[in-house]
Amino acid sequence: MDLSGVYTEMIAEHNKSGRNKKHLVEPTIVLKGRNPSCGDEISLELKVCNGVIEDAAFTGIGCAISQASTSMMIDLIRGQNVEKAQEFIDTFLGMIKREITDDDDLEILDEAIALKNISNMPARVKCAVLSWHTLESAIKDEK
Amino acid sequence: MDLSGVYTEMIAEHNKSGRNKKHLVEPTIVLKGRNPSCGDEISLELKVCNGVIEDAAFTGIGCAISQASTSMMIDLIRGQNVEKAQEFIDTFLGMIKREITDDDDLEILDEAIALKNISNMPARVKCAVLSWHTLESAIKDEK
Amino acid sequence: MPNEYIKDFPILQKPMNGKSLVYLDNGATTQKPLSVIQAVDDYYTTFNANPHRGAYDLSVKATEIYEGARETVQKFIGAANSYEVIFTKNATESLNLLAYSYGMNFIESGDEIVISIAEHHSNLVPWQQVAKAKGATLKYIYLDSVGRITQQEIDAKITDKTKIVAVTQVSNVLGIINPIADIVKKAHSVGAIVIVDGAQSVPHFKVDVQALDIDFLVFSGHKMLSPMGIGVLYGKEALLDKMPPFLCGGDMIDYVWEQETTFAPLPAKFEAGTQNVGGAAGLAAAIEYIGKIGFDKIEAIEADLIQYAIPKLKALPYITLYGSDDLSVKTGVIAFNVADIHPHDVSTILDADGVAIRAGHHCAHPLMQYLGVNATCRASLYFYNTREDVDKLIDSLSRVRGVLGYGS
Amino acid sequence: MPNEYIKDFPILQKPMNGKSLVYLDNGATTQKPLSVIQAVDDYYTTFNANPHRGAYDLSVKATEIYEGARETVQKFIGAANSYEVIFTKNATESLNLLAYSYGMNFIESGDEIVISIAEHHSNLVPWQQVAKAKGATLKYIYLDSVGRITQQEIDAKITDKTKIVAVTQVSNVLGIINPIADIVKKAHSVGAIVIVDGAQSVPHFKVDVQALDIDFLVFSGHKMLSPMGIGVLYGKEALLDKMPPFLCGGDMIDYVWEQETTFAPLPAKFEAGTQNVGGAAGLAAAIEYIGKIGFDKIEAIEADLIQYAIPKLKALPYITLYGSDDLSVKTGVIAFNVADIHPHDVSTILDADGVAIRAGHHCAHPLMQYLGVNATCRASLYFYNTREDVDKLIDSLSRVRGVLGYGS
Ligand SMILES: Cc1ncc(COP(=O)(O)O)c(C=O)c1O
Ligand SMILES: Cc1ncc(COP(=O)(O)O)c(C=O)c1O
Repeated sequence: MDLSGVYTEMIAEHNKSGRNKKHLVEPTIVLKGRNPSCGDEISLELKVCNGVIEDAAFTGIGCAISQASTSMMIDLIRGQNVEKAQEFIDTFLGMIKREITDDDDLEILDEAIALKNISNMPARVKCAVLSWHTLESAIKDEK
Repeated sequence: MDLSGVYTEMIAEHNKSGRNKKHLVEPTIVLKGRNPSCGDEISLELKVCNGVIEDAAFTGIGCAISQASTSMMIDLIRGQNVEKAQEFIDTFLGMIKREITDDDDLEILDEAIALKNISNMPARVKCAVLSWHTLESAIKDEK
Repeated sequence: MPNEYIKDFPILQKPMNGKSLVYLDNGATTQKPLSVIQAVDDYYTTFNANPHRGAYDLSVKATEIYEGARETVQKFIGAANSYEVIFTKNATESLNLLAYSYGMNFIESGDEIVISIAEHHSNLVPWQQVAKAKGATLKYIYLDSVGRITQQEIDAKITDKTKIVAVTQVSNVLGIINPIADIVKKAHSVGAIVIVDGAQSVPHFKVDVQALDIDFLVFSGHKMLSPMGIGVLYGKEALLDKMPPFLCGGDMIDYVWEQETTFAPLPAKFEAGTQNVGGAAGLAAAIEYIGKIGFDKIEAIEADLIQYAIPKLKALPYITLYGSDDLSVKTGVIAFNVADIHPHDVSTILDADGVAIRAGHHCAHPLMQYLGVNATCRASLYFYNTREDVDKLIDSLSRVRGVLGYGS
Repeated sequence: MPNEYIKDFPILQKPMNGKSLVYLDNGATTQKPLSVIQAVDDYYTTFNANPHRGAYDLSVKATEIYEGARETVQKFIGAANSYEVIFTKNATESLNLLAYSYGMNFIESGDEIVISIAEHHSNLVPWQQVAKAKGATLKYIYLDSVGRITQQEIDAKITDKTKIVAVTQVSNVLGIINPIADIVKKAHSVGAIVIVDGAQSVPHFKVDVQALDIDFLVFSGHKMLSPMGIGVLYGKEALLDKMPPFLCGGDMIDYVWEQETTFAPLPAKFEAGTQNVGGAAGLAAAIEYIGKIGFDKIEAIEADLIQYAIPKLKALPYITLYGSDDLSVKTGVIAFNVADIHPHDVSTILDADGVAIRAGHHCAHPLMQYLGVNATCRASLYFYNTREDVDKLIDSLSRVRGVLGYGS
């Protein structure tokens, strides 16, 4: 295993910065995501108006991979409508499950492509997908 | 394993004859002996007067070894007092457990010495000792 | 007839009492091929770690082996989902899991539990206990004169009060194959669930849980080439989901607080503590080995052996056979007695010739009582047995009465 | 420092991620020496049969191996009688057996069950269930600031209402050795029985059940060199005798009728179904291997490694250690965290260097809550570890923060 392919600078940066780790002023949706086997817990906050995710943030604890994955996801979905967010989710989960492998198809994920190598680490896959599953549940009723 | 050392003529003879396999007219003690793992069951009948086993017999089902062992035991104890019967029991169980190995010490067992080789057959030891344990329980209160 | 599989079984190459081993106690446990022994060794020499618990490579490998084995079992029995396959230590534990978790929670006073008189104690005593604890009635399906379950008995015993029907697919004494499809049909029509004891069937022919529409299936690895200490409980998702956990402890929880616990989803919910990964690896290798031979072949070999053996046994006038010998309802398990000779003596005498059979009640007291016998001999075959093995059995049997001083 | 035992462990000879394996997850499961792997192989290639059930030679041999293993365990833990040793599949099953058979039958409403806050889920969730089912109270012994159980807590929590005290001898997170003798004294003075979870103690130092006067002891084979799928429950005869059976089925009965069953005496009463004879053979070989080294030696090696490791860990300013490092109450289990870095990341980063440690809650949620952490790292040693292993651990740890972009 090549560590530098996992803990890339971008992941380290997202994990450390805490840029998206905060409370929103008036979230319309707050949803907890849990990973019992790791003990990881995040709380995802969204402000959705007319099908558009105007803002997003999170709080909670977890490993660098889950924290970075959440932070990157928030960067991606901020300002997007829920249909687009679902497209991000499908693409991201497809990447981790190795169902989508073509770089062109992954391009929309932007920085989150950095998590591609997690698909080689079965023990850490759960960390990477936690926030994406949480988001999926959160926006289900908004579509 | 040498079969002829186990199923000796004497054992075959005792098993077949059924000489001691019957009911007594007026038994003073009737005790059941069971070997759950084999399904064997014997019912030992004794007529004990003033500490002497005047007569003995048995009924029940079991393999050749348990039937022969019971029949030989009955031949041995008939007419003996309970102390002597206990001596037979101790000697027989000692033989099967290989605690008594000297032929001179075993001599009192007479025909029952034929069961000595059973001590080499762990799966069949229970068959050989069933009636002896039953007898021991039966005469406990007579001593 | 040469048998191409014997070479795969180390133990069958070794002499027993100076003779080559004729192993005819496959109903009790089977021998293990080298590929199974090797799979377990490989696990311990290369991949051993506690699965599910570690983020390091070795633990991930152990998890892959363990979950891979679950998928192998899933495909083997045709389950819809791998998480419907729960690993246990043997069929007995699987049945007790059902008795404790399903029986003790969903059976009420006045309910009826139906089993057959041919059940192994492991599919009988647990239901006695449930019936007693819950004030339910334990009812028996009896057999016809040749050991079969008739439609009449099925209709008579399975009623509107029936909540559980627990029945063996193949009797471990008579080798008779029970009409599971008919039982399932009747049971489901009255809303009862069906538990199938596959201990003697799964190793010998294809059992497809979805095709049979059975609710639960149990079996033991050690009766189908794999090591001891691994067994299986299959259950339909909806049923397993509504059952409370059986064993509690590590790995079957989501969250634990001082006074409360939430439980993990399937299959973890039913797998407390460190599981037998080596055993699961062995079971997967056993299923692969069986798959390579194919059940068609296995059934053909066993059918050939029974067809060869039955007339030879019948030709010995002092032999009594129990149960039907109609090949359409019979596997390679043959129960018999030798006139005047107790089964234990038969077994000892055969052992001296290197022929291993079983003698006794075969963990089926009520069936013995029903048949009116104290014990029987049992020869049970598997695909590595040969006509030569049958010849040796017959040969040895023909000497038994002589050894004990009886004419033939 | 050269370690003469490594050569006996095939897996320690194989590279992991291109580096030689530094296995520091012995608290989860240990590796297996060749002699153990070989003992299991020998069983399956030479003696395999269903024990207790056959009158033929092979079955007798299997019985001897199985019952011989029981005697080996008896001597190993100083039990008075071999039938006080019950084989299970792991410590978790042993504890559940006690919860179902002892707890559910002898605990009444208003009774108290006392455990420690450091219990593994396997010695915690079953007692929660018993307390709930029976209307009893589950009370916790808390720890002092360095993880120890004090006499004061013992006296405060064990009262006249206490019926069961179930406590681990060594914490699987902190490695702290609990004062079992003091607990037994207090518990017996109020008429309570004591269940000792020896999963983390029995592999590492001599545990003598009679000397400690404990009522029950449980442990797992796989944490002490033997294969998975075999565990032990020791119990005092008088207590085991009055307990009803747990699992029901083959081999644990005397007689079975359609509606009644009588049960076999110890130990068969608690061993339903076909047991893991291969596993028992492996456990016996493991105990022999440990016996050859001797606990004096094992303790000395582990003490040397902790004494070597603790100062080195303390020298890293970003490491937090949990629990006392007083060697008189500590085994080779070290819980720690790296500042700013989640334990799972630590474990992944160490794994890249071939260093296997565990990260998470270690099946001890309530202890995590008590310590106020979400998870920890854990390095757990055994006698085949070396100072070099510790060096590699420290070395790898010193790189962790850098990998995630933190200064050291
Ligand atoms: C203290 C303690 N108790 C019980 C257990 C449970 O052991 P097993 O998983 O082998 O059943 C463990 C190990 O996981 C343990 O460390
Ligand atoms: C029909 C049947 N059911 C259940 C069992 C119990 O299997 P195990 O002893 O492996 O738990 C057996 C075998 O002994 C069996 O033949």
